[in-house]
Amino acid sequence: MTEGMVMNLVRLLLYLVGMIGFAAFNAAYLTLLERKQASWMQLRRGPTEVGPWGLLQPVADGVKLMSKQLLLPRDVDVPLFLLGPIMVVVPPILCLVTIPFSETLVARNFNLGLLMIFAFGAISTFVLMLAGLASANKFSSIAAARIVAQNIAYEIPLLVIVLSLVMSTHSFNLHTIVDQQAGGFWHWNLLRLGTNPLMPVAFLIYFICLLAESNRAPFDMVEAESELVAGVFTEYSGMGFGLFFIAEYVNIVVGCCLATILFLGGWHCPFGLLPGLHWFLIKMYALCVMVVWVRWSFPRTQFYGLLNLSWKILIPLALANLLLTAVMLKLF
Amino acid sequence: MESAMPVKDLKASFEAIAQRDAVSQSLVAETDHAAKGTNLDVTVPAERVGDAARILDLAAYMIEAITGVDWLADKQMEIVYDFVHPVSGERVTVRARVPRDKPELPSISAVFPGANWHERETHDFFGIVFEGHPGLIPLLLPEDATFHPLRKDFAP
Amino acid sequence: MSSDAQAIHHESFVLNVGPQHPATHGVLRIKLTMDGEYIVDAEPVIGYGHRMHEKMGENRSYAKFLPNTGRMDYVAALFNGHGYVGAVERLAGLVVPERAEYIRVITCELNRIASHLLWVGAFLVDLGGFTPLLYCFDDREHILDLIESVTGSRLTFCYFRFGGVCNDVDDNFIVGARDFVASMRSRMPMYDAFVSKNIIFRKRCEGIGILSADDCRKYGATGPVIRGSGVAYDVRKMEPYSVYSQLDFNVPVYTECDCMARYRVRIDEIVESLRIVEQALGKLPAGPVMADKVPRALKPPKGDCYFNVESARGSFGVRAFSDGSENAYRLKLRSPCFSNLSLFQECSRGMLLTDALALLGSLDLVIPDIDR
Amino acid sequence: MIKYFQEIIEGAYTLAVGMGITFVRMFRRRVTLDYPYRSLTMTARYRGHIELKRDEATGQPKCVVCMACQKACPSNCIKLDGQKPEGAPRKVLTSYMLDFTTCSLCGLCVESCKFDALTFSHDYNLTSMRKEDYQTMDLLRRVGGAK
Amino acid sequence: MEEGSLHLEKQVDVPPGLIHFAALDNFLNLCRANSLWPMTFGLACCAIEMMATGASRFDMSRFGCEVFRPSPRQSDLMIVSGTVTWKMSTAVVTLYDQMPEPKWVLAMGNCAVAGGPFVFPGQYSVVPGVDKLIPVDVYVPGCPPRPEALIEGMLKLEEKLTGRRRWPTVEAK
Amino acid sequence: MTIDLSPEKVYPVVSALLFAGVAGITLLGAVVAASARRLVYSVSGLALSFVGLAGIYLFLQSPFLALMQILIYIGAVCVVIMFAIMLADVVEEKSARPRALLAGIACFLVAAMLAFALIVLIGRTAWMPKAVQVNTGAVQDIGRALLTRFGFAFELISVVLLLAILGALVVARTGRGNNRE
Amino acid sequence: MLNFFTQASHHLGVYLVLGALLFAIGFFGFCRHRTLVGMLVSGELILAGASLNFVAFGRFLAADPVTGQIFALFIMGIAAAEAAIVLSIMLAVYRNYRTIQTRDLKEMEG
Repeated sequence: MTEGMVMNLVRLLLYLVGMIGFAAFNAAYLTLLERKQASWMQLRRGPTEVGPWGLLQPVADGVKLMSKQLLLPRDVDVPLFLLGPIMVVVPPILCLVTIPFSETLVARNFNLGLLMIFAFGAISTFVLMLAGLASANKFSSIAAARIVAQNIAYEIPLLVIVLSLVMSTHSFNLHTIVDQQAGGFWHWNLLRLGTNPLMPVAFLIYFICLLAESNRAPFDMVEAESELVAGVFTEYSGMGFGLFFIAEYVNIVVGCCLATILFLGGWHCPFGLLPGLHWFLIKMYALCVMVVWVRWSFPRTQFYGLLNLSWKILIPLALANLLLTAVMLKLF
Repeated sequence: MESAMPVKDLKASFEAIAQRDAVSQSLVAETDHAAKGTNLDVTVPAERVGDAARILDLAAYMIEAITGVDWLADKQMEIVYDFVHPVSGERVTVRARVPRDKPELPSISAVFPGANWHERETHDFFGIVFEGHPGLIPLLLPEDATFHPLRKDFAP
Repeated sequence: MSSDAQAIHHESFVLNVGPQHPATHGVLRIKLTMDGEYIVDAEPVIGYGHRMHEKMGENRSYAKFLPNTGRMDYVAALFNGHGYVGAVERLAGLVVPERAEYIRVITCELNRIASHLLWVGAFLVDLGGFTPLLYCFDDREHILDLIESVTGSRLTFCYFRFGGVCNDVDDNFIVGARDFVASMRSRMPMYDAFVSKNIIFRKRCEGIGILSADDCRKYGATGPVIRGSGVAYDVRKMEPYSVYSQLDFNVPVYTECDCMARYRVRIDEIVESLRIVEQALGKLPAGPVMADKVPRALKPPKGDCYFNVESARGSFGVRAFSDGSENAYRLKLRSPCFSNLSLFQECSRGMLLTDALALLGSLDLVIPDIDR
Repeated sequence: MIKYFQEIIEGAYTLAVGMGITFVRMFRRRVTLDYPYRSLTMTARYRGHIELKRDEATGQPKCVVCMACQKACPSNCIKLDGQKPEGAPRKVLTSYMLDFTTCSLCGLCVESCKFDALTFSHDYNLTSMRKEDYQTMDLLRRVGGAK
Repeated sequence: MEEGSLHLEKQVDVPPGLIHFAALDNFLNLCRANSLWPMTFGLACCAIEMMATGASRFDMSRFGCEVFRPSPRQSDLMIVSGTVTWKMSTAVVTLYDQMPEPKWVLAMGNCAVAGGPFVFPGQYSVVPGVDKLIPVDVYVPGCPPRPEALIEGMLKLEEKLTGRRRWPTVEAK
Repeated sequence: MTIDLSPEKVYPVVSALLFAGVAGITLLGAVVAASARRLVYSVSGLALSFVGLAGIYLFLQSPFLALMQILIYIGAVCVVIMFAIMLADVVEEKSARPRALLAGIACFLVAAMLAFALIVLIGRTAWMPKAVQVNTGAVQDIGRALLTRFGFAFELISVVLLLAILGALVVARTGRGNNRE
Repeated sequence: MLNFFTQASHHLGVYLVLGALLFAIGFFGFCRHRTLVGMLVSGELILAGASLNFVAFGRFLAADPVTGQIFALFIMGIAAAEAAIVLSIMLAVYRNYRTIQTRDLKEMEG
């Protein structure tokens, strides 16, 4: 056993633990953030009684969910029903592997990191659908059908936007993409109007697609409470439901990380000063706050309106953006 | 929506129904709205409620309610239909009586689809059978209910 | 392809919404037959909240039925009380002092605002927006505080008595009501910007859930539902009861027949109700709040009569039959929600599930009012 | 085409306005009443369950056992009893049981009382793990009257 | 023995050998008590007050119990808010059965406690108290109870779970 | 006996284990896909098999291909198949009749023979010597090749995809149109 | 043995055998499944076997390893197109005939 080997193993283990811990911590405390922020918007206090400022609320929720009975309803397809929550939580956590939180803090700087995130993101659609089907509940099945239509519809503009970014950055490597944005916020992709004057629009489209892909309100067809009871999750109890919950929030985190990397200059300070991990986290959590803010401000879109939004507005705009990027690249 | 047919004309139409019957059970009376809450109070034979409803439908009246009353002492049941004109606000009350041991009369749900539920409810409470009703199953009571709680001789 | 193969109908499935479902606001059950996301047939199954009000009206004295009126349409409980005492007063020929009538109007209109506010919030929850509900509840709490200071309860008021009201209002109430009118007026632009103008909300309401005026007529749908379909039917104008004939207000009417029209009618009605409250407060005469000679055991003469009021949900009517005894011989309670819901089955055919639930929400249903 | 973009921009604007409204409210004063720490004072007319009034002079309940409240109650939730001791001018209340679980808080009993002997309590936060606590509420004991 | 006390019995009946799990049990109960997710389940008048309790003025969320779950599978607490009729009773029992253990029931309002004003001799529709159908843990009387009373009911349930009350008691004013 | 745990010894074993794992997953998924009676399992097996295949592609030094495999096959193809199953509302195939069982055995035999023959063939064939590789097969190279040497095929594929989408739309649309009222 | 095991991923033959097995399993499924969807799934397996072969050849034998990958990409494109078309046909068939069982599609023959 050589020393390098041990170091490697330890490093691997640390990253694994760190990743899962990061995911779990974020999932837990984003729920608290969500509840708190929603409360503030609604002129109330939110969780305050469980721990100081309600900080122990996620702990209580988590422990409670874990200690709840796991019900297996009669008609469900047991193997798929049980696999669903596990499979849905693994891909987004794996996505975290390739995300560079700072110059040095990255588990695996993978050359095709960007692609990997989207590939893994595609798995969760499939699994959510499987879980909905396995529940043998009509509400779940309708929700599953909606998920597919929704995720396919929003994957297209998302990929097209990312494609236009890849065109202008020449790389799938997240580290490289961030490196190109060093030195002040005017170098961020968001504001690089020289390469593409539609960049802010592209960011907006990306953000909308992020909401839709992580099934957040106003696009939360997975869990359209007032229509489909709890959508795909209707039959899940205890930690089965908890894992879906975690997956949803980790998805948001991954999406926000990616937005930070692609558009907001990753770990770079907006003023071109010292870079650092905290800048990345500030930007990322600011985006998370945005996500929550949007959720509690609007009613849910109508399902067909949601598809229309994608096919009639986002996809044409994204394609126009792609075309413009190509033209700009050729010209300048 | 058409404007209201004056109460006078309506009265004439109802009197025409009344005259068609050999034994005139019909009674048409204009009433004081302030005292009775209705402008025209019409009593028709049970089998004529359909005609009455058609007259009111043609005059663009709106169905407001259908009520049953169990007159135990008279061995009769009374069915009261309330109509209101949505533009003029005039009210017409149509009454019909059926014998208590054979409470049957035609349904007006073909004329006023809204009567469907009111008739089901009246059937629930009084056991009055509306002939020609598409589905006279309990509405407010449990699906398998066989009792009629608002009959005066109801005892659970 | 052979013709008989095409004749086979598309397979549909049955979806049971309720009796406990977030969209049904209580214990309504809707048996939906669906073709994909389209509704083939939606059959409401009601009666899960049947509380025998009409039976209770027969087996107890007139006065003892009063608490029940607060529990039919509990969101706008005062209107039921108004309808019931109105019917009995008409039957017994009681004259109500003017001050009492004004107090009835003021409290009822405040109740209407509270009810519409609750509806706006609940409707938005149906559409998936939660925050407006809490803003509405915030405003609604002010009304409830006001009414509680007079009636002593927050929801199921038992305030009106035959021949008047049981408590007089005091100056605090009048000042509070004026303050509320002012503050509510200032809140309306916020609702307009936050809810009415919101593009998602508009997309979900405009052109959705069309109910023609004729449908409303044939089904007896009243209140904001028929007024959203272009018919200015309002009991307060058609058959002015209480002191409404002395007050100046408009009946908001929209001709679009969709959910948005019904929403706008209700929002405009809040504004009109504020006007009514303001006027009534200004005109509030001095004097007693109870008629002098109301016998303790009321025994109206034989006969029957009908009395209806414009409740927050439409025309609430009471047909009371008296046989000269202490108890009503028969008490028919005509609830607006009952008729409003009855048109759902026909009008939701061919709609998308989401739209049908928006339509259901826009009818403003209070289930125990339907089930009685 | 212009309409298409106009709609997008207008829609986005309304959404921005909506977000602005929620954003502003994030920093407004909370309307929450912290219930177990701070609580409302009930209004004078608040209707809790009924309570017997005490005659301040004698310390005894004012009730004269006229039974009016029992008769007026729509849901028969009041059961009271009294007896006339030797030499007393009027009946003395011996028991006053309230079945609060069927009460509808209508206030007819209080109105029916000609002797101002009944009032509403301001107990607005009753809870219990036992149903019996409210099925048989001994109002006489609550008021501290003689048994 | 009343059905309602079934749960109490279950808690008391700890085998002596397992007594050292008591600390864990206490911890679990503490967590459960602070994360009572109610089911979106309104029956009648009290449901409006339940909504008001969740709204800004009274704000149940402070105790972590504002997460109204539409599906019984994810809820811990069933707030029976309103009149239960016989027609509804099967649905209530089904919903209760669909909830995963451990679960609690809070009867809100006189109707849920004992049928309220709707029980009279000869009535044919109303269940005289939801405890006839399912075990009830906390009773909150009132018609309807004020939102404070519902919060108080939640605190009572927490008291039942953890054995102590963390909050000051409020005297009515 | 001491176990040599130097990286040079351990890495190949780990990588071989991984390889065996992904190959196993591939074959397992394929078997499930081919033999499951319920279509939902069948598609799930297919998805599993494709995950394994993506792993094999990684071993073949084609990470781009591996990710595209997941993105396209699981994210699109499997999802669409599953969607169709759901829309068509078919969860189970009809229970196998004796004849079907017989046919199944026959199928199995034929398939096994086929596999055997192919494997024998693979074993017998003398493959060409390994050529000197002109590049590493990185994404950049793929892109360059795709737009230069294989430009025509690339365009052709685009046209095929476009036609497929249009065709699918037309077919599915008429199917719907016939049946709505 | 261990040597072969550790070197397995560097042998062309191993990949070819895997491809062949995939192909055979796909073939088996194709014959056995009685529904259009089942057959489509098996067809995808056969295609997967084929593309595995392409990539393996490209990696081990070709001068330009890109070629094999591009072929696999093309197969993916074709497979996606095929899936779309087959499924839309399947849906149309299902809507008109209420079945996706191949046996029941006799009508098409005449």
